[in-house]
Amino acid sequence: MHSISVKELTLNFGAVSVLKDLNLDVAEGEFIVLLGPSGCGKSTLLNCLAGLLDITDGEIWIKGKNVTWAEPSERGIGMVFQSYALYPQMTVRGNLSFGLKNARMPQAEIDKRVARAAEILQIGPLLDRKPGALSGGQRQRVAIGRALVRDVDVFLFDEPLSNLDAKLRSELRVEIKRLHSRLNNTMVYVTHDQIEALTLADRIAVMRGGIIQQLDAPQVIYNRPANLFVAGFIGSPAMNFLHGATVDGGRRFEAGGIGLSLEGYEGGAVGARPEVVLGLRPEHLEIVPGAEEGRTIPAVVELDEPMGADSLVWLKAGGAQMSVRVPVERRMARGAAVHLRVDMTKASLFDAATEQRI
Amino acid sequence: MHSISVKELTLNFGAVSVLKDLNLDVAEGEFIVLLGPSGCGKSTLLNCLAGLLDITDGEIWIKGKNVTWAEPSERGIGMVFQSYALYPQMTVRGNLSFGLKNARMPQAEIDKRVARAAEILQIGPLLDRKPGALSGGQRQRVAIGRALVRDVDVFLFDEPLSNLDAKLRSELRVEIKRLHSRLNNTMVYVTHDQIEALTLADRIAVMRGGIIQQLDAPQVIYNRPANLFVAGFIGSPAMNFLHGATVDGGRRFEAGGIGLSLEGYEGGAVGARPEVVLGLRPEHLEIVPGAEEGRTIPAVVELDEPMGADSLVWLKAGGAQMSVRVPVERRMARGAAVHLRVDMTKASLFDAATEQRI
Amino acid sequence: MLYGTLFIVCIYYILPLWVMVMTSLKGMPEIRVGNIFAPPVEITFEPWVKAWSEACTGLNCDGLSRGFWNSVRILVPSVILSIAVASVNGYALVNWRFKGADVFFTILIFGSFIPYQVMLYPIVILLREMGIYGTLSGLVLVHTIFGMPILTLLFRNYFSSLPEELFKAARVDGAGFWAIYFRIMLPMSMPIFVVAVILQVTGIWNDFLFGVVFTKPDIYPMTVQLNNIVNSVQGVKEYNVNMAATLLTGLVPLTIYFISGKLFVRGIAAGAVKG
Amino acid sequence: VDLEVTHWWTSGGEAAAVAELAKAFDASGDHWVDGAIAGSGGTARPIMISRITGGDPMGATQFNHGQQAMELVEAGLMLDITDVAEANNWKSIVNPPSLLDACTIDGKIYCAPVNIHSPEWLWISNKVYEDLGIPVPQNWNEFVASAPQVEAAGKIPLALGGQPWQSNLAFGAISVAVAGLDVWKKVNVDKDMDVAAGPEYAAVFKAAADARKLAAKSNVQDWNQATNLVITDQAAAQIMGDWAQGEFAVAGEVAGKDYTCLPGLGLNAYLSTGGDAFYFPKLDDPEKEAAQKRLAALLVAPETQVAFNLKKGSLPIRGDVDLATANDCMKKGLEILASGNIVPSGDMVWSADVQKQIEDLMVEFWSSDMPAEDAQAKWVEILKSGL
Amino acid sequence: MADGARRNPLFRNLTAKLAAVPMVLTALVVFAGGTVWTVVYSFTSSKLLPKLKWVGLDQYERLWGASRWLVAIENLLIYGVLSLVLTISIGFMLAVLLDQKIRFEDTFRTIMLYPFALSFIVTGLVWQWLLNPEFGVPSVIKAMGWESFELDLLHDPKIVLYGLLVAGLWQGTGFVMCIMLAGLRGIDEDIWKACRVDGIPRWKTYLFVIVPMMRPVFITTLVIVASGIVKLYDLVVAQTSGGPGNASQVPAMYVYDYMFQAQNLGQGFAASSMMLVSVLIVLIPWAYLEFGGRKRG
Ligand SMILES: Nc1ncnc2c1ncn2[C@@H]1O[C@H](COP(=O)(O)OP(=O)(O)OP(=O)(O)O)[C@@H](O)[C@H]1O
Ligand SMILES: Nc1ncnc2c1ncn2[C@@H]1O[C@H](COP(=O)(O)OP(=O)(O)OP(=O)(O)O)[C@@H](O)[C@H]1O
Ligand SMILES: [Mg+2]
Ligand SMILES: [Mg+2]
Repeated sequence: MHSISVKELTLNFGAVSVLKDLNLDVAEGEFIVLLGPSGCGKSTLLNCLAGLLDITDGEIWIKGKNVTWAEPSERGIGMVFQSYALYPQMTVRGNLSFGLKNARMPQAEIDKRVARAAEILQIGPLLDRKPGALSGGQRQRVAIGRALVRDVDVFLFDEPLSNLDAKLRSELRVEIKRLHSRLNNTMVYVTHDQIEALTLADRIAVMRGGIIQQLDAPQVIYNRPANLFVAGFIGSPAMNFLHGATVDGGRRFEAGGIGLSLEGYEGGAVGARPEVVLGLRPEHLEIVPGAEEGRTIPAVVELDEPMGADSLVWLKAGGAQMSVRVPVERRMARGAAVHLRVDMTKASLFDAATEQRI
Repeated sequence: MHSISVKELTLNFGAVSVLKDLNLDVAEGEFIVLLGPSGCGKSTLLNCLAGLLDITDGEIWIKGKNVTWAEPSERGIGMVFQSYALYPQMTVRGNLSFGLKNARMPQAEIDKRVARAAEILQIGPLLDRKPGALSGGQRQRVAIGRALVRDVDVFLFDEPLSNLDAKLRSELRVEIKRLHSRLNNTMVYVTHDQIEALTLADRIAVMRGGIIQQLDAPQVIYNRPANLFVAGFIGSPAMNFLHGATVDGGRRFEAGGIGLSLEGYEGGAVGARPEVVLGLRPEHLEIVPGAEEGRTIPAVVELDEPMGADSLVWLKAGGAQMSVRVPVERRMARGAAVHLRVDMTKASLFDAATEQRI
Repeated sequence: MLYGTLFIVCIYYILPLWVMVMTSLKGMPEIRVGNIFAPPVEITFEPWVKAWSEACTGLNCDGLSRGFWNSVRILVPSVILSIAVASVNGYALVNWRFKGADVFFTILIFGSFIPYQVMLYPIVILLREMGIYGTLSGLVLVHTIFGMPILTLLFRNYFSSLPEELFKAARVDGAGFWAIYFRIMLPMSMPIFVVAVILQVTGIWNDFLFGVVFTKPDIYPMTVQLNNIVNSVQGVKEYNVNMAATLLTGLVPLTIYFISGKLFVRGIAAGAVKG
Repeated sequence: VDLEVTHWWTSGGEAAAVAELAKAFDASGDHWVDGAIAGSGGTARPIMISRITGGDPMGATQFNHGQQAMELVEAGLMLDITDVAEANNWKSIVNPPSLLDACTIDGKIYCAPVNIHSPEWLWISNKVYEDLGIPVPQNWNEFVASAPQVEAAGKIPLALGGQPWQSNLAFGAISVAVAGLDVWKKVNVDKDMDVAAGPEYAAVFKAAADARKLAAKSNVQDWNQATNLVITDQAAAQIMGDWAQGEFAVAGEVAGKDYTCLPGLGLNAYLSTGGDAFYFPKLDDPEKEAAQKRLAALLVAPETQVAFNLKKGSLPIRGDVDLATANDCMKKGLEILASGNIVPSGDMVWSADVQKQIEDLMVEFWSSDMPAEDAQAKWVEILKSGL
Repeated sequence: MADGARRNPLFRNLTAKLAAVPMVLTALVVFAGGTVWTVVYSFTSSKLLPKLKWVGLDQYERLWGASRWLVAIENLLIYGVLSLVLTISIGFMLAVLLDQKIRFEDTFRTIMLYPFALSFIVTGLVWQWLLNPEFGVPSVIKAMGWESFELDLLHDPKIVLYGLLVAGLWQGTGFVMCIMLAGLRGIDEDIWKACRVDGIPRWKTYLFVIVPMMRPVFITTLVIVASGIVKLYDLVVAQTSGGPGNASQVPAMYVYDYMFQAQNLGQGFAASSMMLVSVLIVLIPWAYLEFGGRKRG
């Protein structure tokens, strides 16, 4: 039994179709991240799951029950919002217990649940403060607590960390991950931050224009993106793209005077194609002093960006701009002519027309 | 002659002192980044430089002229804001030429300058659009252009990229760096994003509570932070801290049953101190299977966060939580007992009381 | 259900207008016998004509027509001046804060609560000393003064919701007080100007007290004429003429509301609620 | 010369009367700029005073003469028209002389009286009584006695408008009628407070309390609406000044036939003689000043007096004019006037402040069930405060 | 060399200060000056013209002894409380109704708002007429068969205040509704969602979550409505003239009558000074909440 099962979901806002025949199955206890550019329909999908939007067509099943037309509170879900959406005039305790009181739960049970949530989230000392007197991170924890006390099977998060600063974000990321491994319930998590997606997810659903482009484990998404969009979207700094053609029956890639052997490329039968895109991640390139036939690309250093732990070197190669990640100690002089060694086993190759991975 | 020279600057808002006796000299053509947590006074300092705030005490010199009481427009500065601050009712061209028109510059000269700025920033085709019809990145470029046309010696940036998404941010970052190397004028750049600071700056001024904590080149700030605050603030994931003591006349560090030889530590004379903090960056730790006397710390794996290019492993070690950066291929099982090898040449040691680097 | 409630509520709001319109179209005999809610059996525009150009007050039998043009002559400069002054105030208060500005603003806000009757006498003295008592400019000044508190508040709230960085950018660009006001702030403030215009047009057009105290008969505004017509009972009350006169008087503000109600709400959201 | 004249005469009969003045003034080559302010003196007076003190005076303005304008005169804002009065020999022609006295301050004359008003009239609809088949009452007591029958017939015995001054007027009329002239004078002229608190006035308040019951069902506001109730025979009677006559006239009713008027409520044939007068604020323009004086002379001139007072239904301020065309009621008034049975009006003996307070008291009295004794006690308090 | 020299702070941003002169003058001369003038003369025995003849607190003693003033104050309190509560609650409820994503929202809103365009004079006249028992709404109800219906809102001293209220609400609720609507629209969408997920019924969400969140809007509205109530004059004059009897007197009428009709400026000024005090009572808590609160935040 799937924890969540979305079948042929379509959602239109008036004439605009935001989600189109979307299918998604989430296993029990799985952590799914919805990732995609702004406006791609992530929040919309989450709201459909929560029952906050009436869908146009399709079905939604949660825990084996068709909840397509059930009220949000009946779906066994808890939801955490980007803006926290705490009730400002209630104390933290009030925020946590408001929903339970409303469900006429006995006070003793409420107290127990609030205490448990407070303990899990370490917000015990804050219980009698109002949200206005909390820091961003604390507020977000309370927001999570509100979902927690409801003892639901499915947690829905809509960019819960976007409003926090980088430091807090990375801390809370770890906390959410820990929460998941402790509670082990199903989580659907919307973000446009790929670090969050990569670190948290069991599987990532990369969306664009209301359509799931790829649904897979983070490493697969990162290393074997299914199409050009996913490849370009995931990874920072972004993947380098070289536009060219495969020749020699698919054994070589050629572009603007560059020739690379495709030996070791783990894709399927490549074949000769007139228009392909070769994608190379910055960390899969290595700067070497001398050319190696079929394995290196000549390049000229343009800029060098030290980023603390490592450094990003920007180069001009084969008419395109490329970036390479190097250890921070290695400083490159501007204008230096170097060669980039390509690790073809980790490269991605796409058909320029269909944009699909070959 | 310094390009900018701030002398004993004090600024109070009513009773609150936001900047305290601040001194800062910026060399001709230097790229200074002001970095610090929210509310530390970065924007305030920048506004003082621009003349948008009347300072309480002190002097500001720009290009050898005392401009403490000069109007913003008379200071030879250009400023770029986080929210772009484009005039919504004017076209891009209007935005660029507004300041010049105010200065009653001849139309021909205005046209020339606008054309040049448009060429540098590649916004030629946008000149007749209004800001509403531009994307975030384009708007930011126009905002830069507005400073550019004024042909000033000093550029002031207040978090110019904060409102952009990660991808655009890294692109524009590179562009700004290129702009700087092309124009070679002085730039003061406020940010709270350390990647921006580390990649762009010639020197970084790390601020806290209106006081500059450390002013130095990025690599120095990163590798040899002057105090605990700087150490903790710079670096993501953050530096690991172990609280302990130096013994043996400063030859060993001990904390919660861990003993590490301080041999190779590049600080000065350490001496025996009862309370010190040892700071170790995640990328300067290495996970090794076996213990090595005086060089490793025993640890237990808690969590493993793959982040695409590499992976962050969170461990419990010496009673503290530590993180180590490892290649993404290396997955660690939860609960595994490992050892962390410390590279003492890259470690930082602080006095727990004064918080200063030893 | 929802619409039902709304519908009933709307009846409450519409009813007076309905009655006014219906009555103004009836002849006196029909009014005496008939139901006030019933539409006229025989539509007559005579009451309107009478109200507009024939109704008498004392010796003047030119109805509201004269008052209408007087009202326009009062309205236009008053609205323009009061809004101009208040918007500059709001702008100065938000962007060019100077010492004591808050004190003046507080006094101003306090002023908006003072019953007008209280201020009548001091103002008479003030205008007398300025030598503009009884003139159009005197009345315009009075409207400007009494419009100032609420409008200044409105503009202040609005301008403070505009990004401060725009103002800073303009200063770096070398624009001065007026340049920023005219070139940057004004073009961005349409919603709040709409609200201000609507409020002032309504307020000034409907004003009776100032109009009657600070002017003289040849520049009496329409409301004074309305009062005269309605209160000059000659035998039986001519309800139809009164209603027609009332409607005629309300026509200008009503039209403005019907046309720009939507902008009004938007402007209120931008100016009144934030703050 | 254009001269703006402000007044509050806007009802049908009043407006017609003003038209006579304007016609006469225009005939002399000047121009009457009408500045009517509808409502009542209460609405109009503040406006007039504001304009005079505000330095934008009109050419002439109506006031009830008496203490109302005194301070304006003292402040030097009013034109001294003694020369006009002397030239036209007002001293000898204005009757009763008290009218001119009210215009005189420090021996100088500042206003031109135009009419005499007496508020102490009871107006009765004959038809109501014809329908009932009983004789029309000839005095207040008879009227009170007939009231139950009127009420039984579903009519309102006494029509009374809701405006405060009407309550006050009704009380004033009742007090002169019930208490009699001597008592009235003792209190109001000699300011004898013991009499005010004494039994004579207790009777007055008692009568007022009776009247209150009779007026309970009347719920109109304006005085002429109340008059209209009598005209249309919905009410049996109304206590109102002689100006009510104008309304009857406009409605085409004939005194004696359609309605009956009882001066002094039919009890004491005394009338208090208030009235309207015109004051002339000082203007800097000598030409205007001349016009003001022309107007002053004109207002008292016999032709104007006749034309004006006939239309307005008030009495002329000079005894030497021929009011042959006057109707039944007006003649009654003239007779009383000629016989000298007059009392000064409240405006002349008490300050506006005291009158306003009495008015407030009366409003309260007429609209509540305040016992007569309490009302009397409060009334005495107010009078004392004005000593 | 002016360079770097500190200029006289008085002349910094001189234009801005010049531009604020009208405001400063208005605040100081008209509002502050006028108020002080009024208060000062309330201690004199000024009659028709203001004169500095001191009488101490006499005017105030007389004021508080006048039954008409007491009635006026009581009326203002009753009317004020009712009107505040009803205007705000009805305005809020209408805003809630309009906030349900209904069709023709613009039309409904315009209908509710248009009375605001009319003057109180007009409002008073129309409702005077509509409430007339002989041919107004009551008579229609009677004609429709409810024979025993007797409601004379304007001539029964006990209920005349409700007659005023009906008219006052008609005129003012639309505007309040607009402010409330704007306030509702400013509430974070996510709060609604959070409540739905928590299973809170809509009415409870409004009552326990939204209303508390709209506190600033309520306070603004409260102040606007309250200031209108203190000034209440035109409506009463047009609709009831304070009657029947003194049943619908309000303080502003007392001030006006005594200043101009009774020609007792001192008394009028004393009454207006008392009104100013009541304004202060309304204003000071507001100023505290609005400005004191902001500094902390
Ligand atoms: N109520 C609505 N009416 C009409 N269109 C809407 C509505 N809500 C969302 N949309 C549109 O639906 C699309 C998807 O919106 P959604 O909020 O799901 O995006 P998202 O992926 O969550 O983006 P973000 O990262 O910015 O939150 C957008 O194009 C948006 O403009
Ligand atoms: N106009 C003002 N009045 C009073 N205090 C102010 C004002 N402006 C700023 N401050 C205070 O001054 C301090 C510094 O503010 P500043 O804007 O310089 O911070 P910042 O470093 O730019 O922060 P951020 O990263 O959030 O932009 C803050 O504590 C702030 O609260
Ligand atoms: Mg979203
Ligand atoms: Mg800042």
